[in-house]
Amino acid sequence: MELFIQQLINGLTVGSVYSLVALGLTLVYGILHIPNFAHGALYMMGGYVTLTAMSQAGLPYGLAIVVSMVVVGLLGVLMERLVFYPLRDAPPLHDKIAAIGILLFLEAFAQFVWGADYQTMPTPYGNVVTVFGLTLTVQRILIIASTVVIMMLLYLFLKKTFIGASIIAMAQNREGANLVGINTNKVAMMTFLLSGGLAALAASLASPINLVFPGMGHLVILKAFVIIILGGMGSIPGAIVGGYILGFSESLGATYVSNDYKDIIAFAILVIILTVKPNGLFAKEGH
Amino acid sequence: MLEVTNVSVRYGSFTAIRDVTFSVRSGEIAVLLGANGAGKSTLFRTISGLHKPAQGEIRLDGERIDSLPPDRIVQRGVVQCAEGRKLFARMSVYENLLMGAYVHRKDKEGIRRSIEHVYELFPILHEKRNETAGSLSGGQQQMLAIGRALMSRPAVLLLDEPSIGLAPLIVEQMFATIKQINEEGTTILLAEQNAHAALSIAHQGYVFENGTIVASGTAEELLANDDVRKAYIGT
Amino acid sequence: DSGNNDDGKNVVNIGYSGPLSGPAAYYGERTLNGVKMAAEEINKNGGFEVNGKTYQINVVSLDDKYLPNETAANAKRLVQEHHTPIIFTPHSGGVMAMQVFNQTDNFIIAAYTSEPKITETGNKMTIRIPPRYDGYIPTFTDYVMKRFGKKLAALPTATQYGKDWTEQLLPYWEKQGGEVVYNTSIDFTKDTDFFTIITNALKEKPDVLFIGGPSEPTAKVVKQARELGFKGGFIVMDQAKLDEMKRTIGSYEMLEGAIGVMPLVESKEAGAPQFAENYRAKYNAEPSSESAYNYLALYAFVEAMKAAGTVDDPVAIREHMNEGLKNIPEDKQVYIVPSVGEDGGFESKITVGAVEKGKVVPIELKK
Amino acid sequence: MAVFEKRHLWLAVLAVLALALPLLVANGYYLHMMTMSFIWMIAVYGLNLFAGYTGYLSLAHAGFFAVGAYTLGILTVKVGLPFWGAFALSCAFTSLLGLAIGLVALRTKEHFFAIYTLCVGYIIYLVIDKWDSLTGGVRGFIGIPAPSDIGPLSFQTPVAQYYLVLFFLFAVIFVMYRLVYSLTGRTYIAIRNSEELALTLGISTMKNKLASFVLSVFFTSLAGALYASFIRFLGPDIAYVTVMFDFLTYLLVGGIGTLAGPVVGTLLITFLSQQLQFLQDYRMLIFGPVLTLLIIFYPHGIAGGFIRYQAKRAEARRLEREANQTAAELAASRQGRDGRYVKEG
Amino acid sequence: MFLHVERLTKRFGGLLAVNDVTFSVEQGKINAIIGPNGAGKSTFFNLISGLHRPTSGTITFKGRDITRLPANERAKLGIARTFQTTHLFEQSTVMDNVIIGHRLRTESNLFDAILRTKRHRREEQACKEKAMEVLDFVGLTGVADRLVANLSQEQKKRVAFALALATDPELVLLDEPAAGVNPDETEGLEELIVKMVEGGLTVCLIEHKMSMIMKIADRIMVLNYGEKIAEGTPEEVQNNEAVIQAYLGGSTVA
Ligand SMILES: Nc1ncnc2c1ncn2[C@@H]1O[C@H](COP(=O)(O)OP(=O)(O)OP(=O)(O)O)[C@@H](O)[C@H]1O
Ligand SMILES: Nc1ncnc2c1ncn2[C@@H]1O[C@H](COP(=O)(O)OP(=O)(O)OP(=O)(O)O)[C@@H](O)[C@H]1O
Ligand SMILES: [Mg+2]
Ligand SMILES: [Mg+2]
Repeated sequence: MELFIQQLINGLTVGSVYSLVALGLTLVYGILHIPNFAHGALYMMGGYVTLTAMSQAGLPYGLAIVVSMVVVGLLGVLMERLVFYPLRDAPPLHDKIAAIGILLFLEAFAQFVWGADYQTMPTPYGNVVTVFGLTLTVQRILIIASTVVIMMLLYLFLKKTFIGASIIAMAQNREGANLVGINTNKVAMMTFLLSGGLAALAASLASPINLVFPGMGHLVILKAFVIIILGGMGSIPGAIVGGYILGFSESLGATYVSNDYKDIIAFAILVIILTVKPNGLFAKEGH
Repeated sequence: MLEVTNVSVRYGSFTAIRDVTFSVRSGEIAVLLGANGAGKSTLFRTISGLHKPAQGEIRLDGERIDSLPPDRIVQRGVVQCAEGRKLFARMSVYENLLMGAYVHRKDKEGIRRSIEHVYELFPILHEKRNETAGSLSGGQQQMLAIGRALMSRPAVLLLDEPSIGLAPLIVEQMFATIKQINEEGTTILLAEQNAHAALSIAHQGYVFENGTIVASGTAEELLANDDVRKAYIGT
Repeated sequence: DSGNNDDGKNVVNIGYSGPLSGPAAYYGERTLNGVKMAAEEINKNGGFEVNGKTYQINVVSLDDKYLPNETAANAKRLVQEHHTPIIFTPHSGGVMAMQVFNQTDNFIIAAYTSEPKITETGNKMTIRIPPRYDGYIPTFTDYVMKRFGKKLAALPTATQYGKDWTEQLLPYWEKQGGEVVYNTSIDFTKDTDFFTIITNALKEKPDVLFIGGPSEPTAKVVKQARELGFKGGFIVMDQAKLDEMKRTIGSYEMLEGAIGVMPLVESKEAGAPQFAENYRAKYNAEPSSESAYNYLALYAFVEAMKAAGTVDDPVAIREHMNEGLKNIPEDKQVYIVPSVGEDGGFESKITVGAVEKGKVVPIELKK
Repeated sequence: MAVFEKRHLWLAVLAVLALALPLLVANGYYLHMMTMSFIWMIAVYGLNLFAGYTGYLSLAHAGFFAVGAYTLGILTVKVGLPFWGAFALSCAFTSLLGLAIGLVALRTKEHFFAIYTLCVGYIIYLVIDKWDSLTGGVRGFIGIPAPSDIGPLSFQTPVAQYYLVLFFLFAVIFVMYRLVYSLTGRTYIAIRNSEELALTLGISTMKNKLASFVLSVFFTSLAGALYASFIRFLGPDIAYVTVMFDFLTYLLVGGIGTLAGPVVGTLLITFLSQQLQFLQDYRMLIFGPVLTLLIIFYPHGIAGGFIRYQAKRAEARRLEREANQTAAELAASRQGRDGRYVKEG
Repeated sequence: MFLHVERLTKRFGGLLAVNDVTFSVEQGKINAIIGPNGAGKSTFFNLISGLHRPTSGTITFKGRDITRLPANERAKLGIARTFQTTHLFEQSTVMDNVIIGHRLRTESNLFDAILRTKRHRREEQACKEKAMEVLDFVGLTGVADRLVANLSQEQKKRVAFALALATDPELVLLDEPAAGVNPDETEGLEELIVKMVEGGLTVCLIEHKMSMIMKIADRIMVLNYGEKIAEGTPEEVQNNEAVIQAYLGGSTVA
């Protein structure tokens, strides 16, 4: 039982990171219909910027994360302006390939600037806490707590503010949004800003328990795609729930099924779900 | 109020609108008649800023609006109810209307009143307010599109073929509604194929063919014109 | 080309194909750095002399993204366009793809991989550079078993290297009366967090963890194991280096009881300190054994060319490898490699170290 | 018709060039590159048939490529079948697998199909990676034989292998050509354009999609089997998404849904990436943006762009002709229609 | 009986889009369906053509129960349709569009295509001939090799007719063929529909243009809120109080 709960908490930790990454991905997908394969690269950039802000500018961890969210958010905006905006009328496949181009570039860029090797991100929250026989570090509690807070804020923003609603409106009809006076360019940029910021946050929170390196985006990006499909593409609650489902299925699958095949478990779950419900778990009924 | 001067619009090398000049006076209903592909929608999209004209000027109350982005044009009070409706398919009817008031988003009380007004005009929307827009039938969607356009309390309302695919009873109501909206103070530019009904509520009319205006006049003049009757009214 | 270059000097091209972009680039770069550093040193000292002609070395490196088919294409290109008698590559897939044609196309594969299969296929023109890891196993086992106990949990990296290690270590461990309580691999390219796996391993109450992979993530495994309350020792497979792991987690404190290869920086070999210093100066990074072994290998090849009296007859060069190894100048001997074995593998003298009371101490090798 | 013949002439020139290449360049590197490119091309044709002509983007094709390759390896090395028997069986097996997966996967549409197949591809990768005893896992699979002789034909030399691969490439192009201009091909294109409409026109969309998918998988597995017998070493990475992305890049840069696209795109990209080798570690710094820019500025790919350009010119000529005609007609009918409308003013 | 639906019902969530409708289509006649927006007319077509599965009720065509048959099978039995929003293969030429219309009458498969068998060549020829025939019928031979995307709205409507006719149907369902078409052109479409019936086809027509309906329809069914509220000749329907209430409105129609 203790093991089970410990693994639940482990799943909660990774699930939080997955959810954050998937949220950014699903936002961009939902609004601009771009499956942004470069999202993992934004995650990676988030790790490096935080690290650099700490080591070069000497900023404290928390502040470095904020800086990183802004920088990577702006990087996302730049991406939207330079690549996805010109491609807005192109068939969907083009976005994917263009995104792959960006991904290759950003990884090479990180390698060029920061080198190819692993780097360590220090955290002030390294202490271990043990409650009821469960082991946690403060960093892990921080990951879980800040994810929950960010998700609630995001939900309130989208549901309760007009600006947030404009994001949802644009997701459904870009021209219609234009016609009611929404500046769709601004919304698109804002979406990428949010998406980049969330990726940077996820990376900055997760890096102290892993490492920072040019390929670190690969750790999360495929899983994030699985999650947003699981949750229905473009669905925000879906991304959150999907993230945690994947986190739990990994930790419990590794414990009770097989560690070697735990990744297959996650993908197989998805394939089974899509086989039964071809439009995803949270798909809204079409018209 | 709305002046279009020497406007041409191109799609690539194809000129959809050639050197068009006309105006809509404040408080009036002007109607654009024209066959399919004449360029009515193109003109509307250009006025709304969704296309940039290749040449010419568009002015609202004397100020140029042809270089403004679409959202700024809506803020100025030129609102379009477009062909194809462009609704937010997975939002409810109510939310669609709410989004229509985007430019007045600070004015909570105003929004409430506007919504009530729209429900009065189209009771069916009230009945379906919690359904998603995508599940409405063609005609209901058209009403919602007009309702949504009204939510931004336009000074000039552009209606692109509002009667398309509507039942006769509804068409009649629709024109009555348009007239009512106009009488409440909104200037209206209407694109229609249903010339008879359109001219019967309009003040001024323009006949569009192949991207240019080939005739214009008051509604009575156009109704009295045999060729116009023959081509667009069919009796 | 091997021949004259612009200023009339003779040049030997040495080929390299490895992952220089993508997730494995850090590894590719380290191996390439060693080769390049040796070449530059040789060139700076005026090149080397064969049959009265003085040659400079030119390293031609190509990226293969870790893909065997790219390695094969690169090799074809290196041989065709640059007439390289020797091609370095740091992954077994690339080696195997080249072995299909290296004997007909006539070039030596300088393979930085400890995969035994590459030398078992009987390819006469392949040199395996790194030491065989099976030499470590008795010493490692003996040390941790005595110090911590008989229960072992194996958490190696999910690569061929990790698998090979595991397959050698576990039977030996059991033969020595030990018990393997948990065995799974960690995939550093797919796992974001190792808590789950380590939790599962620790619930079996092991005395020793067998870990390994690139130093940095391996260090993270150590750290998380300690966070989860593990008090025992570690067998660290030779890919990870104790000193690099220490850099990642800050001190040797958590590594107490870990046994692994002697860090290069602690090595007492003649060439090691100078190499480390030069490497730091040149690449602004800590040296690793990947760099050092490839560095040493190029010296050995150059000496073999001298001994063979040719720079463009790979067969002759291969035949003189033993002489080449013997003739490496003493100050370049980062490691001691007395000879090439029957199978074409370097027979290195290995050194082992363990962390005791916050310091790495050398451990006597068990025969 | 003249255009038709001109196209045939071009094809003939290219075919002769391909046939003569080993005689023209003695460079083993170029021969190797070309052989590899041809193998990719065959795989990309497979992708093109389904994504370009039938309208469904499958991201599992790298997986099928790997299944084709590994099956050949397992059948020759572990089972000990003769090469060509194993070759045929590996394509057949992969196609059957494609059939099974297609039956389920094709219930999904658009992005869901893409991601579904992405997951299928990833599962294939994981299985290859983890199923050590069968595939050699991360160690890779070695010892695959070169194609065995067929009568007097021997495939031991690189030149012979080049011709072998070229033969299969020609065969695939021939089949594609026949297909695209046939009723069956039109049916696929109809499904791509609107599945609902195709259905109400009495076309069994599921059956057609499935046939197209299986053939597409067959092409890709053929490429995989050729790869295995050419490189003769297999690692799980050939099933990985990066290979899939490469296929897509070739297809898109060349022109999706065009017959020439796979050839043009594959040649261009493989050679471009080889030419950028001098940049070493930083070549992706250039290659990435070049790829993105190509996509932005040549959205239809090289071949697609060219076809469009030709179509546009033809349309412009037609419009010009019509304009001249109607101008004449108008002039003739003007007199009778004066005063039809009230004049402006 | 030609086409007969018995107590047909379609429910979308809580909404009864088609509610317990029983209706027969008379062979060789123009059968019109009218009704307010959202009455369920298009849904009714979707049920007959097989794009939607009915919640309950049966559909019989030429004496055969087709309720569970998929759309493509129904097309083979001779049911063709057009869509309310013109639905064509926009990026293909008119000719290519129409050729596909006859595909269901051909047998050749992948292997025939690759081997270019006799059957394939014969069928290809047959499809082309059929295409020319129907293009001639709808009067579009002149634009056969133009892209559909470049056509006018009215021409597209005609292509949609041609496409439906190319399937060799016995029953053609037309969903608002004259929407967005000006009066002049509407007359042309009317003539075409009449010509189709004269050629032996049966037509089922949804339209809001009352002048057209009253002129050409033989029989009319009126739907309201998914229910059949009236059925009869144009005169009967025009004077039906319920229909006027629900749909036609007071004044005369344009
Ligand atoms: N996006 C586009 N690209 C190219 N040509 C276009 C585009 N949109 C419209 N056109 C062309 O411009 C011309 C005018 O079209 P427009 O839609 O403005 O006509 P309309 O009068 O609104 O017709 P309808 O009654 O069918 O709505 C037509 O010939 C049409 O084919
Ligand atoms: N796929 C669907 N899901 C949910 N509701 C639907 C769906 N399709 C239609 N409806 C609903 O069914 C009812 C009937 O719609 P239908 O499209 O059949 O009307 P119609 O008579 O064709 O109207 P119109 O003349 O406006 O086209 C409408 O209320 C519509 O909202
Ligand atoms: Mg229009
Ligand atoms: Mg309808």
